[in-house]
Amino acid sequence: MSEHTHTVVGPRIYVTILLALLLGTALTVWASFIDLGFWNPIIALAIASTKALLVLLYFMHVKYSTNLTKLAVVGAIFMFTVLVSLTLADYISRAWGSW
Amino acid sequence: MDHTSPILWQFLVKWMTNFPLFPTEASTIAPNVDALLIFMTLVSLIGLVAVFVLIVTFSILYNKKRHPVAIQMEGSTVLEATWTLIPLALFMVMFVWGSIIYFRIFTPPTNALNIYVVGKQWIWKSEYAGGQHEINSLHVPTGRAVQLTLISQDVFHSFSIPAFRVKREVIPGRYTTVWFEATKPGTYRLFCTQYCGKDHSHMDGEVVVQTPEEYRKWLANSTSGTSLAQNGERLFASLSCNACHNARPDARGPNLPRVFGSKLTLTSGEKIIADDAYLRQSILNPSQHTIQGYAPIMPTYQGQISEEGVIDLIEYIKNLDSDYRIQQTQSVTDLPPDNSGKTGPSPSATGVKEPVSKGSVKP
Amino acid sequence: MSASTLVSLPDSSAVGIPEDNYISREYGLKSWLLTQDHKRIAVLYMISLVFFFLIGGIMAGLIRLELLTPQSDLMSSDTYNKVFTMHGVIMVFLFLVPSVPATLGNFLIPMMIGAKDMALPKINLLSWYLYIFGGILVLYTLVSGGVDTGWTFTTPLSTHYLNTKVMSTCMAVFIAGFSSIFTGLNFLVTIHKMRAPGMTWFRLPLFVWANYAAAVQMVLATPVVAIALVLLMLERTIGIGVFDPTKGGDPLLFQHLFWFYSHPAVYIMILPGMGVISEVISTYSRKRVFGYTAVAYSSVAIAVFGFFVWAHHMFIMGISNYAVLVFSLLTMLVAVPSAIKIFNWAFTLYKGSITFEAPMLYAFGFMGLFTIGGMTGVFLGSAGTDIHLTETYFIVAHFHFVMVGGMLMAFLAGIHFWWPKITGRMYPEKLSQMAAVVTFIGFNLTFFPQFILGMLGMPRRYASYPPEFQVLNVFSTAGATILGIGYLIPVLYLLWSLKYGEVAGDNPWQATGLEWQTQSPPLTENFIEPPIMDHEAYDYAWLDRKNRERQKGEVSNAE
Amino acid sequence: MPNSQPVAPVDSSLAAEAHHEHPTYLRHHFHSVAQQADTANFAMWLFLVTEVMFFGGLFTAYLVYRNWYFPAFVAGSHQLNVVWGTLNTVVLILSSFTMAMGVWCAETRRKNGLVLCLALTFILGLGFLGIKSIEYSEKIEKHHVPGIQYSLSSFLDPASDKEATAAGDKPLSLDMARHTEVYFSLYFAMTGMHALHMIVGIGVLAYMIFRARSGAYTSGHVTFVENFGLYWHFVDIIWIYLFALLYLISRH
Repeated sequence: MSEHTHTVVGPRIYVTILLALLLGTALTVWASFIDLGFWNPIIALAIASTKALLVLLYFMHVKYSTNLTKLAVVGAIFMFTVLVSLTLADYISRAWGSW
Repeated sequence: MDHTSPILWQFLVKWMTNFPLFPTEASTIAPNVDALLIFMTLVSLIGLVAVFVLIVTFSILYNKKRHPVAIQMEGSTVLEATWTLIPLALFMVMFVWGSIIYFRIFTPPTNALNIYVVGKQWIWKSEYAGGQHEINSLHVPTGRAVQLTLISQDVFHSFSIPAFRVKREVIPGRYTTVWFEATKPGTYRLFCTQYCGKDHSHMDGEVVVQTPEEYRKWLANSTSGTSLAQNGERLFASLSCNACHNARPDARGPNLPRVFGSKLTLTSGEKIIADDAYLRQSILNPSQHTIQGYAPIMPTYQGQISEEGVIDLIEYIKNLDSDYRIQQTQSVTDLPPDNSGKTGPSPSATGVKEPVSKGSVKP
Repeated sequence: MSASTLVSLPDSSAVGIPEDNYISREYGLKSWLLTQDHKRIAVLYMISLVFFFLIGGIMAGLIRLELLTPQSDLMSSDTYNKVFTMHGVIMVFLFLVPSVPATLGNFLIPMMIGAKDMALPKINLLSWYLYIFGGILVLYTLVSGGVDTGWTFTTPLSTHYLNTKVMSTCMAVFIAGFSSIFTGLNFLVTIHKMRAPGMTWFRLPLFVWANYAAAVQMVLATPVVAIALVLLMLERTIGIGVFDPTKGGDPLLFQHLFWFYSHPAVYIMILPGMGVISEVISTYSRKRVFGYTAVAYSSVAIAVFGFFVWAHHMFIMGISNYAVLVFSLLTMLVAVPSAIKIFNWAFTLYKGSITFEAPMLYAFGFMGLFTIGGMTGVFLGSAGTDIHLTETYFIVAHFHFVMVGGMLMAFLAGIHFWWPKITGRMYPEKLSQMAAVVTFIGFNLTFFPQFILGMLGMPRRYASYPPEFQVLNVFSTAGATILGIGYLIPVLYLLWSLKYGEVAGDNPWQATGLEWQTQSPPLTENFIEPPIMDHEAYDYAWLDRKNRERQKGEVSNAE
Repeated sequence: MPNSQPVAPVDSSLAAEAHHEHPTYLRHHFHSVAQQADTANFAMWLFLVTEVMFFGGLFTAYLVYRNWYFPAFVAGSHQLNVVWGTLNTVVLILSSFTMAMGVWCAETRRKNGLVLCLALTFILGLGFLGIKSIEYSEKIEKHHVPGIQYSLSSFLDPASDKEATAAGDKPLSLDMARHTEVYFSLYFAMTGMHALHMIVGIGVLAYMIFRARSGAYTSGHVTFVENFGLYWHFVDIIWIYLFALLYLISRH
């Protein structure tokens, strides 16, 4: 049981992340008004995920956390994926008709 | 002897000696399902016996009196592998076998005789192509694949015929299908097995299996005078469907004869087979099912037609000319040939190959 | 003193109950209702669980009485629907899900890992209050007219077609769900962060592993049913269309979300029971659990694979055939770890030194019944046979074999096993062995006929049924009577033992777990000095060494 | 009372406790402050895991119905105000930043800084809810709240509707228009659940400001502030996805 050494993340990183997040917001709003067809939702979700990742890693200190915390994060994302993908697997393959 | 026998004797004779332990097999699929069931039961028994024998033998050999000091051991990779792999292999056999049966039960043959069943709290209504309909009862012939197209008007129900080993959830808003071929004439139980509210336990009925001749007789005697297709034709006219679906060159809606069973391309580019489910959806949610080349202008009939009405319309559309129809009619005719069921707008269904307009509605 | 039949060691602490223990430390209602001691919370849970089990049991009795005759003569079908719904809701959400974790788990996990308490004592107490609040809502539902959705809350029946107390029941389940989340969360944190020095993962008792696996599922699965119930309640009150087919919603989505929780929930129920069985079998055969790592990993495997199989509850419900294939395959995979456990337990007996106290008898019962329950689960996981068997009494029999034959047997095994630790007193041994046998016989008579009924096609949740099913139903009802007696006997003699039972001593079974190495009943802080784990789990040689040393020490003290 | 090995005589255990540093906030069942902080941190993360699954159900529903009723979801999404949405995103990101700064202030024992940061977070949170309520009231006015009063006119006749005209919507057929209700059901369920989390968070913030002023979090025991920070950032992350899925994805 290793008790992690507490890393204090300073204002400089926070300000950088804040700016990155604001930039991301601007970017995603701008991108949403351009018709990229198939790519629109993917870009929107990719930018959202990048932003979420920044918040996770820096604001929420995951980057400086124990493996256990990282495991919890990965586990949550994994189970979320299972819920979404296996449910959608049913919905998508329903349209394939019978055997 | 029962007029003198004591109550207990009656109990033993009349009651205890005469109760079923295994359901009758009355469909072609039933022996297949039972074979798997018996296989699984045997495997379970072997497993159970193995566990039982292990527990009993070890309990006798190694009880404290006989074996006062336990011998410690860690485990055995070989044994672990044995009881991982053997069950796994058996389960895989069951999985494959079970899946094959599953797909057999839920994949109707193309020439199946179609019967519609509408479930509502708390009755079953079966509708036959010839316009016969009955409540909490289903008549089917032997030796003929029968497909049930099921839909619920309210909540989930489940249509179960234990003697046939088939069961299918009856869902609101969507057709589900199941098929079987009955083998033994007789009367069998029919249950709603999905809890559906107050009188769930009274939503049962009977399935009457008859020989083809008897069945033909029954059909002839129970006809209501108009077939589903004829009802559908009337509904088609009263809803003014023919304003658009009229086979004219400038028609705003697709031409309906031959549409059933054909492969359509939707506006989205998706290819789809026009089956019952598709027809139902395109009547109730037309904009999602628009065929390529047509504008999504069809209004929805959701809330305007009952499920029975939709069935009538579908049956009408099916009875307009189509390749599929020809196939089916040929095999249907040997069943109810004298029945008025085929007097819809396509009286010439037998073997007529020429397409379009023949059976379409005159404007 | 029954301990003398086990290991004849002089146990000087067995002369009386230690004066300072978690029960005697403080008196008064307030000291219990505001306690943050995990052991007292466990006792609170135990009392409330038994209460709800009793209510659920009465419902079960009513169901069996009604089914004695084919007609619905004892009660109307309306009443019957309410009775089986209340039976299901109470038993699943208020008894089975919290049963072993909240009582034995709460009591023992901190002790087994050598901690003074759960990591989050206040959350622990909160979870009990949430449970009670949920329970009160269920009771309110019960007295104000009941609810007849079935415990599965199938939409659109529950949203649009019933006028009973659906809202309060959903709210109750929602709240009880949070109680379960907090219990699971607390377990995970405790097991990760509170282990004593030297208590590595592979030195943990298998009971802890099993509860850990169950806790993972509680934490990950329960929120999904919570949101499903929120949507259901919104649909019922303001008519949002998420599950309503007339508005374009899909009622099957509710099934997906519901079973995403409710399938793992059966593992939440059974896994801790498996943990109990591991402890019991090891102790009474005086042998380390055969294949410790395999059993530990199989718990984790069940927890993980348990998440991928939920749609096997929907095989005939109109999900895609391809999804059926995938879920059927995964279901077969999840059956394997259970088989591994069964055989490992059986081989733990091999070359052991076996005694047959009541917990061991319950454990044997568990192994037999769970084997049947598990195998019939495979019948239902295989898509082809599922069509015939699902929604019939076969399902009812299957999950009662797992839940009652498995879980409840394990619960009783656990209660008997740790009763001396919890209360410091022994129960009458012969009586307890007899109760175990009665329970086993009654159980089989109750539920085995239901397999046949299911094969015959008798649908579940029927208040009246065709007359040809009566004989088997009579058997079942007769069995239920015996089963009821089998459950009543332990309640009586356990209560009796609270005052009149023999003093148990620290370690009446000579078990190896850390919880046995302190006094019974334990101190509020569990251990006088925080223990250090310097040996493997189930190390009986270590225990013998300790006993010899202590004997020596006593002899020299006496001199 | 002679016990087995792990139990040592009573007095030595007391002695062991005596030479431990023992801050008042260290609860009796932990060995050390670090263990306590670690435990609380992990518990918070697990709580967030449950929150992910809680919202996961909603996201699943959203994805299913978006696949089914794509045109309705596009038209529904056009009814949302991107300006308000963007503003709210910025507000929430700023509040996340002030919260992060608050955690830093607590860690570095800056009492006034902490109070300031928490107060800013509090105000920004309220601002978010204010903007959200403006958006909600627009929906209520246009009868876009699912239920009995639900109105389809914006979708059947986009010309009559400012937002729909601006987005260049074509009229939806009746059956598809009806499915916009599913979109708004999910919109309200998702943003409503999110707003509920915001309200809870703001409540806790008020309590924290009150406590922080007396220096409760700037004397070394920062667990509560850190954990609340995690919660607040998590709520931010949820919003980032909601913004993308509900407002932006069908904008072009």
